[in-house]
Amino acid sequence: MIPLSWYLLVAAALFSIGLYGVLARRNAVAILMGVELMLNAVNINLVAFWRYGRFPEQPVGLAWAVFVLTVAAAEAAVGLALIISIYRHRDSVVAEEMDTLKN
Amino acid sequence: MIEQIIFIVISLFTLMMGWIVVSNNNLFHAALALMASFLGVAGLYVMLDAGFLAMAQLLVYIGAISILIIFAIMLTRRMMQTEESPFNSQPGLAGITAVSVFAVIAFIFWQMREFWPLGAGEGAMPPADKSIILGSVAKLGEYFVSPDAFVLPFEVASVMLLAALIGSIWVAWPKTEDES
Amino acid sequence: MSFSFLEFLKSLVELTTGTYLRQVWGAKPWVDPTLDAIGVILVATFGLLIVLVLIWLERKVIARFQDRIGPNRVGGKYGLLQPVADALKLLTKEIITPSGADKWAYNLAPFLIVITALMMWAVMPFAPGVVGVDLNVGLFYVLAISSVSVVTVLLAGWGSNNKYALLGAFRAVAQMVSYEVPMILSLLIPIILARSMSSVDIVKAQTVPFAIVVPISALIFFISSLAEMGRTPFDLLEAESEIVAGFHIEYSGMKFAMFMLAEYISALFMSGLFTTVFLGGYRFFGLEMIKTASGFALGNLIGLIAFFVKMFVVFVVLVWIRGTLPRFRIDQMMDFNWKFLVPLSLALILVAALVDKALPVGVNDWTRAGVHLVSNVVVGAVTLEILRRNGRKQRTAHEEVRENADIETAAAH
Amino acid sequence: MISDWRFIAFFVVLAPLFPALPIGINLLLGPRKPNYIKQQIYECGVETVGDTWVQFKVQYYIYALIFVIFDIEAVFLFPIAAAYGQVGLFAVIEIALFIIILTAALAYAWGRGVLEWV
Repeated sequence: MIPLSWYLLVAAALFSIGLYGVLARRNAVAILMGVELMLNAVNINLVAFWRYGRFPEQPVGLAWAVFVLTVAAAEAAVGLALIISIYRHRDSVVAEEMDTLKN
Repeated sequence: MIEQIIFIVISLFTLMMGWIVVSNNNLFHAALALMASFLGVAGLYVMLDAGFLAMAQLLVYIGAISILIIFAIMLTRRMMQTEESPFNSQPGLAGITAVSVFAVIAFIFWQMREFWPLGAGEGAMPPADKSIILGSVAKLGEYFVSPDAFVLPFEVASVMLLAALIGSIWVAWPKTEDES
Repeated sequence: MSFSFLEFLKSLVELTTGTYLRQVWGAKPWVDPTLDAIGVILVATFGLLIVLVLIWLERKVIARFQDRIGPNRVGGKYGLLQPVADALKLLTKEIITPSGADKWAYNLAPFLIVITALMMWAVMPFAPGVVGVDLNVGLFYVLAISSVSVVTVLLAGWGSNNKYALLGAFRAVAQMVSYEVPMILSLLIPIILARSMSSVDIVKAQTVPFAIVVPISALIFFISSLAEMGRTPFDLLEAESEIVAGFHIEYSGMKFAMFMLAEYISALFMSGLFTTVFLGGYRFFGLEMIKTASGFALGNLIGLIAFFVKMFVVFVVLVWIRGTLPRFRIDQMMDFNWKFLVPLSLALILVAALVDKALPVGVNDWTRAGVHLVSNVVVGAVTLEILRRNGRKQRTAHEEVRENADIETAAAH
Repeated sequence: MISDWRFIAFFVVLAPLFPALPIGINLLLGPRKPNYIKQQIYECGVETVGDTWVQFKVQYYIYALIFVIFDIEAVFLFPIAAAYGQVGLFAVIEIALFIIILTAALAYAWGRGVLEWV
C-alpha cells in the first residue's frame, strides 16, 4: 500500500541528486551522468502518474517515458561526442576550462 | 507491508547509488553506480506495473547508454586522474540549490497532503485488471502508429535519432585533411 | 485435498506438480511465493548442472570431428565423469587477485555474468505449462538481460588491470553490441507473426515452424547469436593467438570457471531460444497435446523430450560449426555485420510487415506461411544477386590492379 | 504489482547464491598464499609497461553509438510488433518510414567510412 507521493518524493530526491551532480562536478562526463539521473527521475514521475491516474488503460505516461528515453539516448550520444571532440582539441574534460567564448 | 519494505529498499538503493554517481572521485566507479541506480529505477518501474519500460530501461540505459559513457571515459584519458577533487569551484552553492529544490517539492507535497496522502497505507495504488496491465504494451504499440495519438512524435523521434547519429559522427570522427 | 505420494509421482511425470501442490495446499498467501522460489531454484540448478553434460558433449563431439577419441579415462570408457573431475580440480585451485586490480569490478564480474546467464532461462518454455514465468514481454526480457551481460564483460576487462584483458573486453563489447542489432531485428519478425512477445505465445503460434516461414530471418538470428555468445567463427573476444585469452585472462580458480560456466549456459540458452522461436519449441506434430483415456496428460512429457532433442541438436550444430570453421578477422566480422546482416534484416522486417498486412484477415496458417516463404526466398535471391555483382566488381578491380603491377614489374625488368 | 514479476524478483534475490556457492567452496578448499610475483599481471613474459588504462580509439565509440540508435528503434518497434494484429494498413507506412529514416542513418555512417575497421 504505497501512496503516490512516495514515488514522487523518491523521484524528487533523485532529481535533486542529479541536479547537484550537474552543478557541482568538474568533469563533463560526470555532468552528463547527472543529467541522466534527472531524466530518470522525470520518467519515474511519468510512470507513477500513469499507474495512479484514472485511466491505466491508456498508457500515455508510458509513451512519454519512452520518448524521454529516446531524448536521453540522443543527448548522451551527442554530448559524449562533443566531449570527445573537445578533449581531442583542447586536451581537457573539465567543464570550467571550456571558456573560449568568455570575454 | 512487504511491498512497502521492498519499495523502501529499492528507493534507498537507487538514491545511494545516485549519490555515489555525483560524489565519487573515480569516474569508472561513478559509471558503475549509475548503472546500479538505473537498475533501481527499473525495479521501481516493475513495482509500478510497467514491466516493458523496466526492460527498456535495462536495454537502453544499462545496455547502451552506460556503455557509451564508459567508452567515452576510455577515450578521454585525462579523466582517469583521481587525485584532484571531483568538484568544481562551487559545490556549496550547488548543494544549497539542490537541497532547496528538494525542499520546495517536499513542501508542496506537505501542502497537498489532503489530495495526495503521505502516510503508509493511505492512497494505495488503484486496482487495475491484470488484462489492462498486460495489454498496456500492445496498447503502447498501437499508440505509436495511431494517427490520433503518437504517430507524429514517433516519426519525429526517428528523425531526431538520425540527426543525433549524424551530429555525433560529424563531431567525434577525426576530420581528414580535405574536410577541415 | 490431502497429499498422496502416488498422485504426487503422477504429477511429476505429467509435469503438473505445481498445479497439484497448489491443490493440496489450498489458497493460502504463502503458496504462490513458495512455488515461485522452488521454481527459481529448479531452473537455476538445471542451468548449472546441465553444463557438466554440455562440456562432456562438446569435448566428445569436437574430438570426433578432429579424429580423436576425446575424454576416455575418468568415469568409464566414455569419460563421463571428466567434467566432474575438471570441476573438482578448479575447486582446489588458488584464487589469485592481480595487483592493482579494481576490487569492485574484478569481484563483481564473475557473479554478474553467471546471474545474467541463469536469469535468461526464466522465460524458456520447456513443455506445455512448464515455464518459469510467462512474461508478456518475454523476448524483450531476454534481450534486456543479455544486454546486461555485455556490461559484465567490460567490468571484467577493466577490473583486471591488464592491457590484454581491457583490449579483449573492448573488442568483445564492440562485437557483442554490433551483433545485438541484427539479433534484435530478426527477433521482431516472429513477434510480428505471432503478435505477441511472450515466448509461450510464440510457441503456440507456430503451427508451421517459423524456420520454414521465414528461413532467412532464422539464419540471421542463428549467426548473430553465435557472435553474441562469442563462439567460433566469432570467437575474437578470446582469440588465444591474438590477445591471449581476452577479458578473463587474469581470473583463476572458480572465478575463471564462472566465465566458462556462463558461456556454456548461454550457448545452450541460445540453442533453446532458437528452438523456441524458430523451430516450434516443444511442439511435435500435435503429440504434445495428447491425453490418455484416463485423463493423464502424457503429451507434456513428449513435449519436454521434443524440446530437449531439438535444443541439443542445435547445440551440436554449434559444436559442428566450431569444429569446421576458422576464425574471422575483426574487420571482416564488423563488415559482415554492419554492411550485410543489418541492412538485410531491416529489409526483411519491411517485407514481413508488408506481406503480413497485405494478406486478408482470417487466411489460414499454411497459406500465410507459404506467402511469407515466397517473399523470403525472393529477398534471398535479390540479396544473392547483389552479392554476386559486388563480388564480381571487386574481383575485376583486384585483377586489374594485379595486371598493372605485373606490367610494371615486367617493364622494370 | 502484478504477480508475474514476483518470479523475476525471486530470481534476482536467489541467483547470486549459485555463483557464490562454488566460489565460497573454492575459497575454503584452495590454498591462499599470495606473493608479489604471483600477483603480477600478465604481459608476454615481460613486466607490464606503463598504465593499463590506455587511451582507445574513437572507433569503439562509433559502434556503440550506432547500437544505441538501433536499440531505441527496438524499444519502439517491439510494442508495435506485439500489437500488429490491431493496427491498420496505415501502420505499415509509418513503420516503413521509421525504418527508412534509420537506414539513412546507417547509410550515412557507411558513406562516411566510419564502419571500416582500421
